[in-house]
Amino acid sequence: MLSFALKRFGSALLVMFAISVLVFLIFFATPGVDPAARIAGRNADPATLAQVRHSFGLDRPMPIRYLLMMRHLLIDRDLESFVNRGSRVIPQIVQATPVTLSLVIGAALIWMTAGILMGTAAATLRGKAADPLIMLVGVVGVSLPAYWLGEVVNLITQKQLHSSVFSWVPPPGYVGLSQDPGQWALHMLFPWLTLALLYAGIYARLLRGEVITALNEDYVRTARAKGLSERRILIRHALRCSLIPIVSLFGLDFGALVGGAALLTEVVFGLPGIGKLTYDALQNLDLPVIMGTVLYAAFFVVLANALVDILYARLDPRARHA
Amino acid sequence: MPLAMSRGTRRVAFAATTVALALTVAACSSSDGGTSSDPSASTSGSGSSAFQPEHKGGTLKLVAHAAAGSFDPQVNYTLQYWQLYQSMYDGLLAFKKVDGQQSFTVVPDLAAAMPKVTNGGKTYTFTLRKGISFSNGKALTTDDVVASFQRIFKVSSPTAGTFYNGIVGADACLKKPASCTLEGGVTGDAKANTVTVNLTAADPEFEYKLAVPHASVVPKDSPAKDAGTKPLPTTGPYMAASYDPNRALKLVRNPHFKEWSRQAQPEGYPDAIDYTFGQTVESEVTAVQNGQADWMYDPPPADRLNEIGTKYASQAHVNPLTAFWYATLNVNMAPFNNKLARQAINYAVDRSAVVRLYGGKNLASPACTILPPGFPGHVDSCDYTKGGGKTWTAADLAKAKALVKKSGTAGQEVGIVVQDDDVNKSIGQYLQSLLTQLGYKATLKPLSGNIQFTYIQNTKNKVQLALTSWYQDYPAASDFLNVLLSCASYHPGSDSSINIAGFCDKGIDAKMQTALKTSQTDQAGADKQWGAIDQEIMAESPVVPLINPKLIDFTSKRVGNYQFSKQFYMLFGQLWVK
Amino acid sequence: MNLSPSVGARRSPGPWRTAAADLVHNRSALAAAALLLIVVLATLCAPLYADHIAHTDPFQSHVSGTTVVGGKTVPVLTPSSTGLGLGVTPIGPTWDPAHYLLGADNQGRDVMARLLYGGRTSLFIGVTAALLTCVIGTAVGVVAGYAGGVVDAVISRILDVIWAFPVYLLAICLSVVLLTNGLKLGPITVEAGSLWLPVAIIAAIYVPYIARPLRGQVLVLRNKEFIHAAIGSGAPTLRILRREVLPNVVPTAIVFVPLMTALAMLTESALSFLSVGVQPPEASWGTIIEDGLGLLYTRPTVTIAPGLLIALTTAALNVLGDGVRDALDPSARLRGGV
Amino acid sequence: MPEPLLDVRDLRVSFRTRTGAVTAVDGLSFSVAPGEVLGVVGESGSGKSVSMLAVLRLLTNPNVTVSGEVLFRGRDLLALPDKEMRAIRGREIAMVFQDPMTALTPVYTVGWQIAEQIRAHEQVSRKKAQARAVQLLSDVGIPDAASRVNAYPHEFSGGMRQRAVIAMALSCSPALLIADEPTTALDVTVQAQILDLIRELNGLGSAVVLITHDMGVVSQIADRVLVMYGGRAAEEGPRRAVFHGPRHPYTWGLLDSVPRVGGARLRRLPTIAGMPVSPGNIPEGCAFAPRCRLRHDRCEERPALSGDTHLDACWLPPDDRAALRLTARSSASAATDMDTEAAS
Repeated sequence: MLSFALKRFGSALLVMFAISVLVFLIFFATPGVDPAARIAGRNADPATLAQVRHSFGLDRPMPIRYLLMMRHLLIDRDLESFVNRGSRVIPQIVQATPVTLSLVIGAALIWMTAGILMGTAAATLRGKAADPLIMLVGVVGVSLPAYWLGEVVNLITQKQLHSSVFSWVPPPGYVGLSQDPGQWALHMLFPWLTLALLYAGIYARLLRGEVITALNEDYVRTARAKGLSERRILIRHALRCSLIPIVSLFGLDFGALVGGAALLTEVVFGLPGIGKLTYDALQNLDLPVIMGTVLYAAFFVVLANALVDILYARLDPRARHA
Repeated sequence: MPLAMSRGTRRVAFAATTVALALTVAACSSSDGGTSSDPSASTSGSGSSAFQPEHKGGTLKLVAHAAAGSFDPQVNYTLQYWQLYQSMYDGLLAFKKVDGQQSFTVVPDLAAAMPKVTNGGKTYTFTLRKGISFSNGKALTTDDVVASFQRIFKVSSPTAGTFYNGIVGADACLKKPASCTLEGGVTGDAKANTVTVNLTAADPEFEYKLAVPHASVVPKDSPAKDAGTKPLPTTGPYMAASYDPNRALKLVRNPHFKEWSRQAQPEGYPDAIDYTFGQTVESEVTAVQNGQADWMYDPPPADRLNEIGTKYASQAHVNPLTAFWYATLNVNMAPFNNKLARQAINYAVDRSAVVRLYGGKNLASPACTILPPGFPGHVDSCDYTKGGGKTWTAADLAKAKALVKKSGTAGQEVGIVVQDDDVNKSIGQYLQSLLTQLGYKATLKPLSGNIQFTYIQNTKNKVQLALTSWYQDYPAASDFLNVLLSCASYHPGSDSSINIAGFCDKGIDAKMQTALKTSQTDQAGADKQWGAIDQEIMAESPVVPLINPKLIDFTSKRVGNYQFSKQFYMLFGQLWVK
Repeated sequence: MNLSPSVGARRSPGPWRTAAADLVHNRSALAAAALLLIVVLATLCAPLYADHIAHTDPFQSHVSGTTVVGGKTVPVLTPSSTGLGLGVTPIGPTWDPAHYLLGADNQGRDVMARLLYGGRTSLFIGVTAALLTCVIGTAVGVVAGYAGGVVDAVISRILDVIWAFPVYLLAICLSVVLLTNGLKLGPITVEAGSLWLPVAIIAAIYVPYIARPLRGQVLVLRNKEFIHAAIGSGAPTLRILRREVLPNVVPTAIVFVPLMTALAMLTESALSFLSVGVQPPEASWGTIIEDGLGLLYTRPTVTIAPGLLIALTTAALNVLGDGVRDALDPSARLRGGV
Repeated sequence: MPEPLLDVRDLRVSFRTRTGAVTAVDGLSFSVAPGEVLGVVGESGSGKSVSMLAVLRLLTNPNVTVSGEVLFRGRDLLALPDKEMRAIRGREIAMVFQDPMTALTPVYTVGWQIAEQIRAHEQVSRKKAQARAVQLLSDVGIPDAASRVNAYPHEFSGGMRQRAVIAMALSCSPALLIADEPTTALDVTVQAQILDLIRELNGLGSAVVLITHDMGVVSQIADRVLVMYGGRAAEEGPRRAVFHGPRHPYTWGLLDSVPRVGGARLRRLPTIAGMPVSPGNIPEGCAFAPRCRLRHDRCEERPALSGDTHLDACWLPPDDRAALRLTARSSASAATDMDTEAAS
């Protein structure tokens, strides 16, 4: 068990190392991104340019530069942005995290609830008119471009119907939970719904398939032969087993979203979360921030993978001895 | 100075926006930008009107899509913060903080009077005002002034090597910033309360260089490196309470400020200024419309302009800028190493189309010369308009096609490099479409605003046609013609080669040198020479002037006393929110 | 005990035929296929529409152009004439196919014609990227699963790296760099503006989505008796792969194609929206949305129409994909995530 | 004959499929007396499992139609409201399925699942139900039941799992146990143990319906035997009568394919020629006719199940069946190996 955990940890480290090298190489290989000229200011004279280059260690060989950057990021934890000089990367990430967490946790609650309800309902109503109808909603949710949906939602709530139905909708942006919980929820409402709509469809469709499979399993027949109620069979037996693959998928999705995959939603709704931070950094080619956020994202994906394994064992006793 | 700011920069953060820096005393006081159609509802307060205490108080709320980086006044080189520094930091001299043309005038600020200039223009002696304190309570001394000059070099200020390299000892400081003393360059006399600056050669523009934020005076114990997000103590009416580039900047009153010169550093009206970052530009507009914010930094997006211009007309202030947007034609690469091909482009471009793409004729006007209208040296002339004339009226596509044919360059590939924000990209798409019409195989390459400007300068990237813009540093023709199109500003292989077209004509270069010399003695004569040089360069057609832009300030309903400094734009401290 | 007697009832007519029969009986899948066909045909007719109905070149700017609405000549882009006279508004939907049916974009181009041309690009990228992903993913998955050992370890780590990168971050990272330079991989050179660039980027980022499940399948197959038997009989590896392994994994790979196409189309549009996808003057539904966003408040049609088309097409692809999956390999599952 | 516990009359089960309706059980009638063991035999697809599922109304597929009467203690189960039906399932009639590997929900402990059944029918505390589960597990011969009760199904071997399933079936002391091929998936040694267990249970007073395709199993345990073919009863009678004087050619085939206990094992077993009939195309007449070596014109007509205590559905003359059986056997051994009986 310990050796397994160590191996797992080792491979996670390797993955993160590879990602950091990849990001570093990608961005230093691009012409026009030499940060020296941008840091020094436009039309700076050569002496100043050289001075900046030296003070940022940009005149050192690439491996040294990589090591320096990683040291500042991980050991000294004082890596600074190339664009917003003096703005440290780690506090930026720390600040952006609650925004992303607010978005993702709220949306996840909505989409898991909706997904489970829709999926289970469709599975049990199989053969009736409601099933294809629910699944159509699911397919539409999966097929909508996230950013487009966000923009249209903004258009409707901020302009078309802002003077009538949606006059209570605040302008896009973020208000801290500790600052004003009511405003927080109000600001997050449409981002939550938008993100949740996209994922609810995926989960509803997946769960429907799983529940239908489960309902045809022998153990469901056993449960029925035991004289259990249909409700209990559905929830305690069929759904309980169907949730295992769903939960593992959820872990991966959640990890990726916390890591910044909700980028489009954050950008469209002006939420200063990890995704937006990364996106802005990419727009600015602000390598230190890109490095920080990408590693942070990769960390969450790797972490989510590990947590999913543990959770899997919790949920499925068969996996415990694997 | 290129201003990397354009209308419609939605979703694109321009953290490295540079500043339009104007340096002049009286050279430009005659005209106000040529375009008289200023529909702005601003009331012009020429000169320094008296402080009106009934409007004092309140919190001014500003919004911007993104912050502008380091808050160190000696490092930051962006319009966004220079605009704020007006009412925060002071140098020995300052631009007059007033509305209109007067704002180009330099007046004494921390210095009690304009300097005594001796030694053939090489020695400047300043006497400090008494009783000025930093916001941390410490009194300002000559030591602070001397340390601040040294600090310009210690923090590798962007202009250290271009503005302040004429100070004695600057060479050593540029080479070894850490041990910079400016020995013999800047010396203070605490007893006499004077500071003396020695230059290696006379510099008629030196006074203006002392009036920009890089020459701000900060406490002598300020860190010898970029202060970044930890704002330094101020001398002006406001100081920074907190700064987080991802969230907000909060300015509050400097408790130690007492107005010493109304024209150099007037008392501010609002008690606090909250500057928040990170909203989308669309929601900035909404916020200002709803009164949740008082002013937005970013240009409003195209689809909100009409609304702003009609429903909110009284809250919009439009001011012309002495700047131009232009396309560069690489004279060292096919097809634009052919003069006829270059001229064809100048004939073909429909400036009125570009004006429309920029937001309509009230936001920009067609350009046909390098020097903007109303600028020293500008002469109405246009070689490339249909049917001839002094100003541009219509494109001549037939002539352009004939020229392309004559040049034999039809069918060649042309890459167009533009910034990837809405306005630049749409102008780029127009140019691409136009070049295709002319018979070229045109491709468009939109790049992030942050790298496009360095990318197009470097000859290694083989850019044939680039879209860019230039905003005045100071209203002297040399700032456009000499900086943008002289042999000296062409550095092959460097990211810093502002002569993007790679245009280098020995004859014209010599004429520019003559004009520069003339300007030391005869400004009017020099301007005439510059006008001729402009026309001569346009005949060679290395660049395609497109438009002269205007700036919109969109303020909330409650804001009063809008004043626009030609130097640093809207004056925050003078706005009324009560 | 099989509760569905129909399975035992017919002699098995071969998996492919059964699958085809299942699919033909799946009404929603058929409807989706029909819808896709209509979309494809419509986009193929783009030049016909542009040349013979709208009489316009959708790749040519008409900033100063005029058109006819209700018999009157009007400018395509109208500068505001009220108040301060700020801003320019393109013509809105005229519902006249000959004159800007759905209005114009900010360059004065016919939105309807651009939608048809853009659909070609979007479909092209979606389909080629999906095919490329599935082919590469299958190859990688089969090689890793079958070879095992060091090869598997190396491939799996590389897949892990791509997998651990949130999709859009990786795509944007690659795009930012490749759009500046183009791509040079040995003999292959892709110009910066080429459509193959988004295709390559999308294909690359989704390879693990295909390779991982297929590798798992091959790992299971590898321990099956018939593979052992084939190895034991001294059959060459390539033949075993072709004759024994591939036929077992190809159905799964095929199941992924329509679903992957939907995913690729959504990704393409998202990248174009972030202006790191298809580059002008090429149009895709994503770039039309991006162009339209600047007009969202005045001319929302420019944004809404392509978005609806994307939603419609990807929904049809998803339904069709579900049908194919039910018919071929009900257990196949593609990692979702938008 | 005592009042039957279960009386099934004219049971019909049909499936709607894409190619039309398929009849899986076609007019089946049989009865089970209290305390009796009824062995139901037949090849896969003969409708034996489906009919038992129909009895318990466990066919939930919406495409299934069930008709006829299933009288349990005089009440028609097919007409019972769901709630009352649930009270019968597990409490009055318990069922054990073929594959113990999949019959238990994998995510709950064995004890939990047994307790769940107890608590579904009786008002007992969780603790008491758990204690009962331990007792039941040890009753069915699971060693160290007190700790095994907390084990998950996958931690049990196949035989243990089947014991656990049986323990669960016994938890409410049902009057009738339907065991659907309870030993098929198990090792031979384990099979015997499970059969012993069923026999013990029968000793305690429960009636048992044992579904199997293995005549050997039936011969060991059944009181009466029902032979099914093509969804119909082919022969029914007391065990001794069926084994010693089988009347239906299909029963002959089944009996001949059983290795005699103690006999030589290596000899190739005789098989029944032809494919088992599939429910989709059962002939109008005698279902077995296509495979019957003794078929004649009369077989075009459907034979009724007739007789006194030993019934059969065959048009052959009732008297000289034994002789006919010998004829059929000799021709069968001449036949080359056809497909052996498909595994169920």
